[in-house]
Amino acid sequence: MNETNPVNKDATASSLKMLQAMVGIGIFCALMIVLAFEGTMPRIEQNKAEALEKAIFKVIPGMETKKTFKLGPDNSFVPVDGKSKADQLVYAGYDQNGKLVGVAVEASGLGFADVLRVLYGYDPETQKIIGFYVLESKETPGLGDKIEKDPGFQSNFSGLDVSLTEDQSALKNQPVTVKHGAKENPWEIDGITGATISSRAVGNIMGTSTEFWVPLIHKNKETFMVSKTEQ
Amino acid sequence: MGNQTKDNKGFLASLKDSPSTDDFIKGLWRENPVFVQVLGMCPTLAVSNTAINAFAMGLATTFVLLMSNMLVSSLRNFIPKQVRIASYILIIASFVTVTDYVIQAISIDLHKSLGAFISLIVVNCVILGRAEAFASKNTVGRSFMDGLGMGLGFTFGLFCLGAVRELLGNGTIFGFPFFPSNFQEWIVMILPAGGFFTLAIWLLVFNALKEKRAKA
Amino acid sequence: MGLLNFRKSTFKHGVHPPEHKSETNGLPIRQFPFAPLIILPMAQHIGAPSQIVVREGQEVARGQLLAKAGGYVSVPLHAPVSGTIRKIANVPTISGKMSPGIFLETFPFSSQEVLEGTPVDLETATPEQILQGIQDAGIVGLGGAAFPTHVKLKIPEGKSCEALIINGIECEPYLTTDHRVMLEQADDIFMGIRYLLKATGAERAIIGIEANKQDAADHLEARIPEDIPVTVKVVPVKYPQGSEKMLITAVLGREVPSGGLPIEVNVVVVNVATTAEIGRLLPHGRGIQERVITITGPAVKKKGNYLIPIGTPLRYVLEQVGVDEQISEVYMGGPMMGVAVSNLDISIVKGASGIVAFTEEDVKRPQEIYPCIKCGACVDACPISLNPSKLGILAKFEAYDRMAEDFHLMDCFECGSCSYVCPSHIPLVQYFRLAKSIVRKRATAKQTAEHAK
Amino acid sequence: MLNRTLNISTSPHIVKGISTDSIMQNVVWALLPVALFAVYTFGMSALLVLVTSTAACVLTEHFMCKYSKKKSTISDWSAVITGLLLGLTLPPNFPLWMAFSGGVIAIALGKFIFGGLGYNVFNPALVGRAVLQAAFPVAITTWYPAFLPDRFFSVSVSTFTVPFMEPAIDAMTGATPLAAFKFDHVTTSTSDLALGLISGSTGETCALLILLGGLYLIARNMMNWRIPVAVLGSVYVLSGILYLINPQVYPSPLFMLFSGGLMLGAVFMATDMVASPITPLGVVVYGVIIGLLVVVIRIWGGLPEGVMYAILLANAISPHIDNLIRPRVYGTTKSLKRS
Amino acid sequence: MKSESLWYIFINASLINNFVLAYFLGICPFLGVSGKMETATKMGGAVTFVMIISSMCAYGIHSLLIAVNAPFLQLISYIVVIASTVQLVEMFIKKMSPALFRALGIFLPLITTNCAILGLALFQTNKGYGFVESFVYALGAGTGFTFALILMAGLREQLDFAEVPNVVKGTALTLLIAGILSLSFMGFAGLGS
Ligand SMILES: Cc1cc2nc3c(=O)[nH]c(=O)nc-3n(C[C@H](O)[C@H](O)[C@H](O)COP(=O)(O)O)c2cc1C
Ligand SMILES: Cc1cc2nc3c(=O)[nH]c(=O)nc-3n(C[C@H](O)[C@H](O)[C@H](O)COP(=O)(O)O)c2cc1C
Ligand SMILES: Cc1cc2nc3c(=O)[nH]c(=O)nc-3n(C[C@H](O)[C@H](O)[C@H](O)COP(=O)(O)O)c2cc1C
Ligand SMILES: Cc1cc2nc3c(=O)[nH]c(=O)nc-3n(C[C@H](O)[C@H](O)[C@H](O)CO)c2cc1C
Ligand code: SF4
Ligand code: SF4
Ligand code: SF4
Ligand code: SF4
Ligand code: FES
Repeated sequence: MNETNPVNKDATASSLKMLQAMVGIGIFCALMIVLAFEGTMPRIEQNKAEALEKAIFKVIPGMETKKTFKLGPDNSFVPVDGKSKADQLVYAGYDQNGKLVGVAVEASGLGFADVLRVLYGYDPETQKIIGFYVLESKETPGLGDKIEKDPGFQSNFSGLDVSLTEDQSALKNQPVTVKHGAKENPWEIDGITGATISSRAVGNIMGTSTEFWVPLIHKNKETFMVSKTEQ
Repeated sequence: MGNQTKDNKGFLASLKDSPSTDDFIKGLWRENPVFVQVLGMCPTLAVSNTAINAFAMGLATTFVLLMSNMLVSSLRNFIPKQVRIASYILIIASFVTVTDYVIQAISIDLHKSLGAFISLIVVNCVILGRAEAFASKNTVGRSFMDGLGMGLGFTFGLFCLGAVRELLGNGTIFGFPFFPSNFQEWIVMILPAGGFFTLAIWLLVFNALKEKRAKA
Repeated sequence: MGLLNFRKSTFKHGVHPPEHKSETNGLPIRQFPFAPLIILPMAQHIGAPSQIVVREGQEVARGQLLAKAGGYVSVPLHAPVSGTIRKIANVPTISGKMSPGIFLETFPFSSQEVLEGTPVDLETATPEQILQGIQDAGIVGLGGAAFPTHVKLKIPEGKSCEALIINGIECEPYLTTDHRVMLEQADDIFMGIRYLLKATGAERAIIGIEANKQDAADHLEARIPEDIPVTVKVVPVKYPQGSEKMLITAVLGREVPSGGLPIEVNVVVVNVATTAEIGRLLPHGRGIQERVITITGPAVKKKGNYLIPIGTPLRYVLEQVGVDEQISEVYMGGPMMGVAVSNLDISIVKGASGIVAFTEEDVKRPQEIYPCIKCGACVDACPISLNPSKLGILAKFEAYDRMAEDFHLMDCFECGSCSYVCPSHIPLVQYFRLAKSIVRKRATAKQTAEHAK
Repeated sequence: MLNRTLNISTSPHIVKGISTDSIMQNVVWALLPVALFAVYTFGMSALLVLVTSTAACVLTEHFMCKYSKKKSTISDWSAVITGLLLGLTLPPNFPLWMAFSGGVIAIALGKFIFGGLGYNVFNPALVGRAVLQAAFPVAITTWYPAFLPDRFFSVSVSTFTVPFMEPAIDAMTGATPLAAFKFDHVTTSTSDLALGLISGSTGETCALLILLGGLYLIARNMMNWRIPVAVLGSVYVLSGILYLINPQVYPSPLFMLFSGGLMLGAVFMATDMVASPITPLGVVVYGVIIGLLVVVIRIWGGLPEGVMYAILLANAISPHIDNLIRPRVYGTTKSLKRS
Repeated sequence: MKSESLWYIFINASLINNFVLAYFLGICPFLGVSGKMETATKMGGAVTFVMIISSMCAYGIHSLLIAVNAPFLQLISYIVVIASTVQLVEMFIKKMSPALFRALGIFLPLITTNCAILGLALFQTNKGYGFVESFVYALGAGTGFTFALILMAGLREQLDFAEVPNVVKGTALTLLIAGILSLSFMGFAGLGS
């Protein structure tokens, strides 16, 4: 930015001095960063874990402990310790007796403004969605963000029907959002007036995601049940 | 670039230099980075949708500004001219990284709502600008006062925006309801357009005041 | 209207002001009385003023040379009446400037016979001799510009003239001068064309006439002599078709290049009245003494087409025809291009094709000027396809150089169509005249500065 | 008698009869039938919205001029048009304080900051509506049913909302044809649309009256016919192509033409000459851009309606259209490019 | 679950979440060089160009940092690598095409520490985009930036000749127009969903 500055006395500084300065500053900065990183990391990890825990707890009411699974290549689930980002993960939640209360699944899709990321809990026992939480959304505050805040809308997800067909390969009815006040069937989501687009987007995300995951989880119900809990 | 004169003054002054209140005061008002210099606009607008975000962002920036100003000024005789910008960026980036981690350690939620804008403090022209225009030529004490003044001035500017936007756009201030419960929020204010409008209107107010004073 | 004219050739854009021609177009040309005092400014044409060759107190006969040409781009002036030179002094002109001039007192009971000069023989004369004859006759463009005709007719080295266009358009509202000339002076016109063809070497002549003068077109068409290649072309009515650029486009479909003259597309344009004058004067070697002028407008009582001696004071003219008490504006020329007269002491000049007088009532010009609302009416009107709206805004902010560089200011030929249509009543062409003069001034200033280096 | 001092004008000495204020007045006349029908359809509430927005615009214009020590420009009638058009694009049950705010914003933000009449680069009425839509998205998409039996004697419960307070949600709401199509895939019959037997913004419902007003202005040479033709034509053609491809998914072109704010927008708002290009070809390009954006936003966008956004975006593009599309100047070989 | 097509990434970065009008990134150049069409176009081109280069660098660095498990170096290495790459590219262009250099030249150094560039790198990392996605994202962001800049320049050039009241003239006017443009761009919301 300042090429135009007149060269002044220290312009004659030797390359050695420049190198010294850069290396010196570099080392100092590196030290500082590493220190800060090491110092804060445990706390940050804990914060993140808590946040995830909190979210999973929101979608699987009654959960005490959880265990992370990843979808293997042969459509079966294997327990993991939950580090790798690339894997498709689900979280099984258990009550204090170690009984499976639900499986939390992450899903995403396009909302009104940008990508919506949500987490929902599925109970293989009752074949219902038992909880819903918005992880990330840029929907309009006061309008589209009612999908996270509106209790009426949230209540759609305590017992949304996702039961399977006889042969257990597909959903009987995909969840779908309908106009506010027009909900008639247990698999329908009652929309929000003034935020039709966001609530429809949630419906779409839920529909697509459950269509994929619910038959899989249901099939592997046993895997989740027999698993010993984490921690 | 006017630097030359400043440089000389700074050099002379630095002999008998002591931190002065003016170094501090000027950033708050006369040379306010937001309203007068109109610098660092991106973070100003992006995180000013609520007062708390604005405040947090302001403090984070102030911290980085303060630290980098001090470090730069204490190393000012050690850094050769040719590599000064590179070193400043390095220094600023390090402090920003540190700040980023500290905020994450304090609250993940706050970090989430400030988003990538914490990292973007690196390119905030105010910081590099102060390092270049002030800290590199003045004592640690004066640079501290300058950094503090500019930082708080920046925070004040952000807060002015954030408070208006939150108040009108959400009916709250620092998250606490301010209006009766059936107040109709002006949602546009928390949308990006509202950021542009609010800053423009603050600038209008300043312009009008200036014009009035010029006439009087 | 637009649909009907679809196939007829004309130029792009233009406007249709109310014509008001019926009030005078049926009235034959009548001789106007001689004023007791004739005032003749020397600067009544474009170019150098004529140089006076008579003395105060001298008696002159009608048609006698009073002043000789002041250079190549200049013409002589002949006595419009027999009389005595009263005074040689400065006289006012329409531009407001003073010009050297002659006060000529008319002999009250003279027969006003015209002196004969040396005829220019059509058969034997060379083109140069014809041009000289035209200059000697004091002929300038009677279409309004008053540019010395012999200069225009001189074909530059390396160029050739293919077509001669005789301008019988008369697109200005109210004026019927050319209309009457075509109806009453057909023989003179054809004689003039003979001279012009010979002088320019043109292969053919085309008489362009607007459709509202169909009678004149028919009249001329029926009388075209066998021996000359003349055609009559009737074009739709539209202002400013009479301007030479537009007329050339309307008649031949050619466009005169920006900044160029008609000869670049091998054409020369001469007004019908000028042509008739050439045809009438040259065979007798006479000089021009009078011209046909339409005197009309709502404030005029005895409207008509009159043959008026050059130099007749305007005040005398108006007194003779009688005007309304409430007269408030008088134009020399038509209401679209004519110049408003501030002082009735000026006199009729060769370039005056009409006198139009309005009362306050008739003017009713709106006072309020609104900002440009970008309605585009001016864009649709401008025959040069400029953007008067943009030019007007730039002029308002005095960005004159930008007007010339980016928006073709210098191509504007000041027809006024844009001002005429503008609903916001922005004085567009007035702005442009000013802007053009400033741009020209700056250019010359720059040139002299460069020369000085 | 010839001693009167003569008035000196510069040529041309005559002008065509049309003047800017008379154009503006005539637009108001052309809008009146639309407004009257709106009052007939929606009753008292609609009347109040129209009066409020118009009053807000006129008052704002007056006081803004006063503040900047200029002569008041309300006599040019343009503020009346802005207010009337703003009112016509709002729902009939819109709270009056919001309509008033919209009028103030339209004039202050949409017109005054640019220098007043003739200088605004966006359509002021739509700037007002855009801010309202972003500020109060719920209120502006709460629709009132048409032809309520007691509409002339009672008003919607939200009309008289206390300023700055949230409106009560009306028990009776109607859905607009566009929303019905977008979300529930229900199409409304074209004749109902054309005659205005539907719910929607105050002034958008009767397409025929809007067209009539437009034809009147075109006949009086006060409106550029190319703009509505280009907008409506391009919408018709584009949606027609889509409809031919798949009539199950895409709405019919006639439905597209007659629904939502398209007719009002194309005839009265895209035609605001101040914020549109000036050359004949430029204006057609502008119209086609609007048409294209309307189709894209309605069919692939998140919102059911996009006329307002399409016009505002096209307004922003029009300086470029004027820059790029310039007629060839007489006697030059190519159209002049910017230096 | 992958839900973003390349097309959506492009539309999202350019129109729906335009960097300037929705994310407030690159406001300084937006305010600074939008006064004249000519500079605006060049600046837009230069920003797009730098965005694409930076985005590709950032992708590489990110992969590397993951591999060596040093996430804390992300910010520093982004800014240093982007700045030096742009410098290298600048020298390269200077050698290869002086004409292009003259067109972009003065803008490149200004852009290097511009927040839109760094923001792009950070966002693409946060969103976990792959190489091709990053490229399209950068292209979209650059196109959107250029589009906004050009629109603004056209409007401002026109308003140079308008009777803008004195108090409004300058930055305030530009910001108000930006606000209206931002509102107009909201029409693109939900496009492609
Ligand atoms: C500024 C603004 C923000 C909006 N934000 C959202 C949003 O976040 N979510 C949404 O579904 N619709 C949003 N909308 C769209 C409208 O509210 C849309 O008309 C509404 O979704 C239609 O729903 P309705 O038929 O229930 O009125 C927004 C509109 C505007 C103008
Ligand atoms: C706007 C405009 C309108 C004109 N209209 C006429 C006209 O109607 N008749 C005419 O003879 N000359 C008209 N002229 C002048 C012609 O361009 C041209 O100078 C004239 O026809 C040449 O003939 P002259 O030199 O014999 O007068 C007009 C010029 C301009 C600029
Ligand atoms: C000229 C005009 C332009 C409009 N532009 C828009 C627009 O851009 N977006 C919008 O949501 N509504 C707009 N409206 C209102 C719509 O017509 C209304 O929203 C439409 O009937 C669809 O309603 P919905 O958004 O509830 O589905 C406009 C109305 C008019 C008269
Ligand atoms: C055909 C026509 C359409 C108009 N449309 C609008 C409009 O949509 N919005 C508006 O605010 N003014 C409109 N006006 C009025 C006027 O042009 C407007 O107030 C200016 O934009 C203010 O500078 C219109 C005027 C005419 C003649
Ligand atoms: S403007 Fe006048 S002089 Fe020129 S052509 Fe028309 S009537 Fe004749
Ligand atoms: S006066 Fe000039 S700009 Fe106006 S219409 Fe005539 S040629 Fe065009
Ligand atoms: S006619 Fe007048 S108001 Fe219309 S565009 Fe031209 S200058 Fe502007
Ligand atoms: S870095 Fe450059 S563009 Fe950004 S604020 Fe500073 S001067 Fe403006
Ligand atoms: S460009 Fe973003 S802070 Fe300057």
